[in-house]
Amino acid sequence: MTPEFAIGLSVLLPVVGMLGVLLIGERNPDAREGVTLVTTVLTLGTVLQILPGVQAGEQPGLEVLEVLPGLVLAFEVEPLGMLFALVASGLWVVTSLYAIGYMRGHHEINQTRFFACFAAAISAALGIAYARNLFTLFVFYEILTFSTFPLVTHAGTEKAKKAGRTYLGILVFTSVVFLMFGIVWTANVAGTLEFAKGGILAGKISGWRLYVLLGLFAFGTGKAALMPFHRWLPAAMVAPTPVSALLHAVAVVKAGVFTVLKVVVYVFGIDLLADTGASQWLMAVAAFTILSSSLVALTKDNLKARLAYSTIGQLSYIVLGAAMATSAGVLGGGMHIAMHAVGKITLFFVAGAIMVGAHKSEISTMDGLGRRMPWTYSAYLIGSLSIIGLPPLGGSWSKWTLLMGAAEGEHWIYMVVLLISSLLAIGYLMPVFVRGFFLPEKHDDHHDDHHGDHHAEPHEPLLCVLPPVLTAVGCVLLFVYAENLYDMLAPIVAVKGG
Amino acid sequence: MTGLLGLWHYWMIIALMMVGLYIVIARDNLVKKIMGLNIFQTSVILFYVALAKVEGGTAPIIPEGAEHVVYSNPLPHVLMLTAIVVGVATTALGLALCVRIQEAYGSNEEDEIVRMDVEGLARRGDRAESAPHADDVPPEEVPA
Amino acid sequence: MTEHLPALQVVVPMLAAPVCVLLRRTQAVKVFAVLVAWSTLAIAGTLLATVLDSGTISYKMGGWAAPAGIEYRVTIANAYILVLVTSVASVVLPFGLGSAGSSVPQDRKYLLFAAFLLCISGLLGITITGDAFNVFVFLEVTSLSSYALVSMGHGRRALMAAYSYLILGTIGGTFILLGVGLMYQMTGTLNVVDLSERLPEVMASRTMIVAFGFMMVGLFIKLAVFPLHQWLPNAYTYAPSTVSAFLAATATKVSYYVLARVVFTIFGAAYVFGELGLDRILIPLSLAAMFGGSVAAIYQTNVKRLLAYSSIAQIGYMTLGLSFNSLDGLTGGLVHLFNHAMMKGGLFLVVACVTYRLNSSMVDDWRGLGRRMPITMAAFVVGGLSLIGVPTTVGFVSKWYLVSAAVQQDKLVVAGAILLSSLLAVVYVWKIIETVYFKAPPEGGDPVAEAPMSMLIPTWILIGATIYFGLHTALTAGVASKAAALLLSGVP
Amino acid sequence: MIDPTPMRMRDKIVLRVVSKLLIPFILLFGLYVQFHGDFGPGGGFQAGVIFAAGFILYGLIFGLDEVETVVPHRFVEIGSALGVLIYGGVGVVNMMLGANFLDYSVLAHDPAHGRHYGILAIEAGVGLTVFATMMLIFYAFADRGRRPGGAA
Repeated sequence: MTPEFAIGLSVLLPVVGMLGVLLIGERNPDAREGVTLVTTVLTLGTVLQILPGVQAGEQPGLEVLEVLPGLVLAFEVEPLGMLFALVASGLWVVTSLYAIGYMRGHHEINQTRFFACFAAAISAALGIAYARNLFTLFVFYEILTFSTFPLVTHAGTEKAKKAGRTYLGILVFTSVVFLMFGIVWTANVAGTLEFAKGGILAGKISGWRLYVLLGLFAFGTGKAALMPFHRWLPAAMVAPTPVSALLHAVAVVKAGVFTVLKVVVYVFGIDLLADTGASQWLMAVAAFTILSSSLVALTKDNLKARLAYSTIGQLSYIVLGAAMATSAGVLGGGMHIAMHAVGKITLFFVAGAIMVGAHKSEISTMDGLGRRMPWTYSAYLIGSLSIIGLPPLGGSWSKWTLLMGAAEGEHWIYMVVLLISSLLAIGYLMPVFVRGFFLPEKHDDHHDDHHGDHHAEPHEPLLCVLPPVLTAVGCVLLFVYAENLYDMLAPIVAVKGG
Repeated sequence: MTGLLGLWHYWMIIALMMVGLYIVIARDNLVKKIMGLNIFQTSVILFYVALAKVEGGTAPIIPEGAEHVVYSNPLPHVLMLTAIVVGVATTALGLALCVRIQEAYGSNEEDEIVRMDVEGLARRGDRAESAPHADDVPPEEVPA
Repeated sequence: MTEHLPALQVVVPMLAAPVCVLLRRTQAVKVFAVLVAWSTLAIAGTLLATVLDSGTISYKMGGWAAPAGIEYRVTIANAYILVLVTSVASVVLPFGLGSAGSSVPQDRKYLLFAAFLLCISGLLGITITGDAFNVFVFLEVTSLSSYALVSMGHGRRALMAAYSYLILGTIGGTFILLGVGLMYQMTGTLNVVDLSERLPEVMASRTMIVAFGFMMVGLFIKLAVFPLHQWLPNAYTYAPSTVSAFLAATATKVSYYVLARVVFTIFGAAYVFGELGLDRILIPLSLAAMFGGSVAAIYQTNVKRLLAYSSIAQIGYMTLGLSFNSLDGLTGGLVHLFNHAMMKGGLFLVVACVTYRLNSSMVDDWRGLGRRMPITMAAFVVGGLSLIGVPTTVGFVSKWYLVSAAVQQDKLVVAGAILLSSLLAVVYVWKIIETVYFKAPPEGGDPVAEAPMSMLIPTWILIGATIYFGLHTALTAGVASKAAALLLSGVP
Repeated sequence: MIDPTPMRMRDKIVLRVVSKLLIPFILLFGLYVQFHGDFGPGGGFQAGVIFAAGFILYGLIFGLDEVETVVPHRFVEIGSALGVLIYGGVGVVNMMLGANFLDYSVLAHDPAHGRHYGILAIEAGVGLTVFATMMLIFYAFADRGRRPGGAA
């Protein structure tokens, strides 16, 4: 099929799947899950159809409709978007496998709504990935926000509702007040919203306005969880683990940093930022976010909360890379999208597996669990090492490239920041593993699972173990094939200035 | 001097208008408010009539064989005829509402009515418009 | 016959009203009224089409040429409003007028329909006429019939609401009458075209400022511009829900058009904004309305009242767009006029559906409705989202124009304020959505069925429109920008 | 020695005689204003009011039932609608004849005559409506409490 067709199809397929899920509903869960899995595989397949063309350097596009003069809903796949689309759709397959095991093992309610909204979210994420202009990106960005809201408030408890308010409050506030303001402003200053190599704002805006505009975009993409607009991410952890895994480690948060990267590369243009130094302060904010969030992560006993804060820090790596406004920095950021995604989703899978298998969510109660759940814990080890950035795992490459970027821009201090944060990562990720294997098992197992039936014997249901193992393998593969990734991304900064 | 006193009829009109407006604002009795409204409208009608008047003009009917008769501008009068109709309709509707308010509340004093509504609010949270209650709806209003 | 369409546009509904009185039997009247509404829509559509390709139409009532006679004048601007009014009417009428929360006994429903048709013809008359005094007459026709319609709501509060609406409305109307009189005194004409030609000669005199002042205050009352909005919340809250839907969607919109016409074509932007500096008053007022209205809406416990306050805020957006005195600004105002009619009309119809089943519009009585009336509540969610201004809904389109207009004039603070105030909409919409979807239905409440098809279809037509016109803006934004250009050019 | 029971208006001889004397003239004057409307001051609106005044006076003196036997409630309701229809009907007829709405000149060969007929018909309609509406308002208030619904 032609890439143009594939683009449209891959955005539509999840919607079709969603409708299928809704039609089948609770009547026949097996058929419903069947539909979900088929959809995920088909979507990944269509996305892969686009890949060769993009690797060959062409940028297939698709124009949907013109909403207002100058506001066009249109898609165009460039390397960065291709990468994001691959990550989202690829991990969706794994996650839905996992979700089925998790939701059933956990006896969750409203599973139909869950899978339906999930599909909608993926469709939105793909839309963001393909966006040809800021307007399209913004449209799907908002769709993503609203389609994930029911997932966050899934439990329907008071806690979930409160979290939902925080989630929606911060994301909508930032996107409407800052991001949309920035977009309208850009439209009126640059006269266009189309992404273009080397940016569209060069020479159009200067002085304090440039700083303000950059701020509007940086803080406007609340999904990038840049402090002080990061609160929604820990709050969103009340959602079922598959949601946290795919959406709040991959789709949603990556949509945020992806937006930041796109804006920096295709709207401002790294030359403009490098020359004016308008993004210096953004680097500082990102660095601060990295360090403080890592420190907070150290204090969290709830595994998911700890992972959430680690995510915040890792996201700021990418923002930092973008803010460096150096080609290596941008590439490093781009690669980190993939590397961190695969690594972090592994960790979330593990967290969920522990919750299903042993009904434990607090790290302090997980002593000695590793010997009973060896596969799960091995996956955890690999994932965390990748996040920390040790070879032979994918994470090492992106972190290396980011360091190169810092060096290229002579931002020595930020090199230090990156290294310190790696140490902190060791600090907050390793204890789980260490406790799991080297501490004696506590038997006064106090655990806060709100599901009456907990099996005395921790077990590893297949559907909950296979996915983390797969993604762990993914981490290794990414180390081996990082070259291809780099080559694919290289063009986005190849033609500097445009 | 003449500049001001020459326009004495405007002063009259403005005075009338303010009287009407004052009654509408200051009176609690709903019927009196309507009266004030009438005075208020009348002042505007007078204004139109006044601006139609031509010095020494007659009624705008040209007798047989009379040339260049000076007559007042008929148009404003025509307009005011319409305005009067509007006034009549408004008054009728307003008084009709007064009657029904009297039946529903047993009072025509705004302050008392407001007090009753506030009590009603306190009693069952402002549901008057949706859930009819015995004391809410005059007997003949309960849908057949 | 086509050359008579401008007259028919107003005459058909006006003559239909007495026919309703003669028909008398509720069912017959209902069918008849619906047919009339649809025919007016057809007429309006044809007019818009004609105007779009062959320019302004002028129709001389009774064959008398202006200024002596009354001229009906159809431009792109008011054809657009005509289509809006008639389309809302033709959606609301089939809905079953006064079926929800009306106190009118079945055997007198025909009077309700008669009043409704008069209201329509009045609105159309205001829009289409080219004669300043005629505007006043039709304004009063509209107002009188809407007082009557409001008073037909359930419960005695409806009566007080109608009464205070009547008092304020009449004062406003009389002010307008006075303003018209002063203009006539200075120019000796009532025809809009002649006025716009002759006024510049007498602009210097202080009388014109007085005339303008009276016109503005009168129109602000009719348009419920903050702080002259006092009549609106009660009127919308206690009127029958369908009536609220219609009034909210049309009445204030027509007044907005009159305002735009007075400002841009009769007095002219140069005078109004240049010499009198209307924007210096209107921008603060609009911002106050946007924030005051939304904040007030957040604290309401009655959905209808909540929507009423949100209407005040939305009117703030429109007046803000007007006071920018720029193409994008006025386009934003005009397009929001249409969009707001769609969403607010739809939302009030949702309330009507609920009150029909549940007999209450209180927020806490709506607990758990999401499961019991899924289709209706889905409509509410969509309507709420477009009220917030989420992309792909109409709300986004109007917000886009307004913010762009603010940015173009470098009023960055105002632009930020627009976006901030639209966040308040999130708060009050979400308050209801949470109640509806996340709260358990009240115990012992008898089961509530989904609203009947006859109600769901009109509701979803309006709600669907908020999505459709959020994506295909040729009809709304396209025509609105043409209309705005025409108004700004000052050509009547 | 005064009769303690309050007297009704109809029992007051003066009122009865005077009103009986006056009402015919009032109605006559109403008709005059109606039909003299196109030669001198006057017209349907004033005529209708005057005409209605006559009946309202009658109603005030002799009671609502009396006047309702002369002018039934249903009749005024229809009349108020019919008048408007006559008015608009003339306009529509003009349209049929190819002129603009309410352009009477086409009603006869000689435009002047056309206008003459036209204005007569129009004024008739106006007179009927105004008369009927005035009576309607009078009934609406006087009837209050007797017939459900009532005003508004």
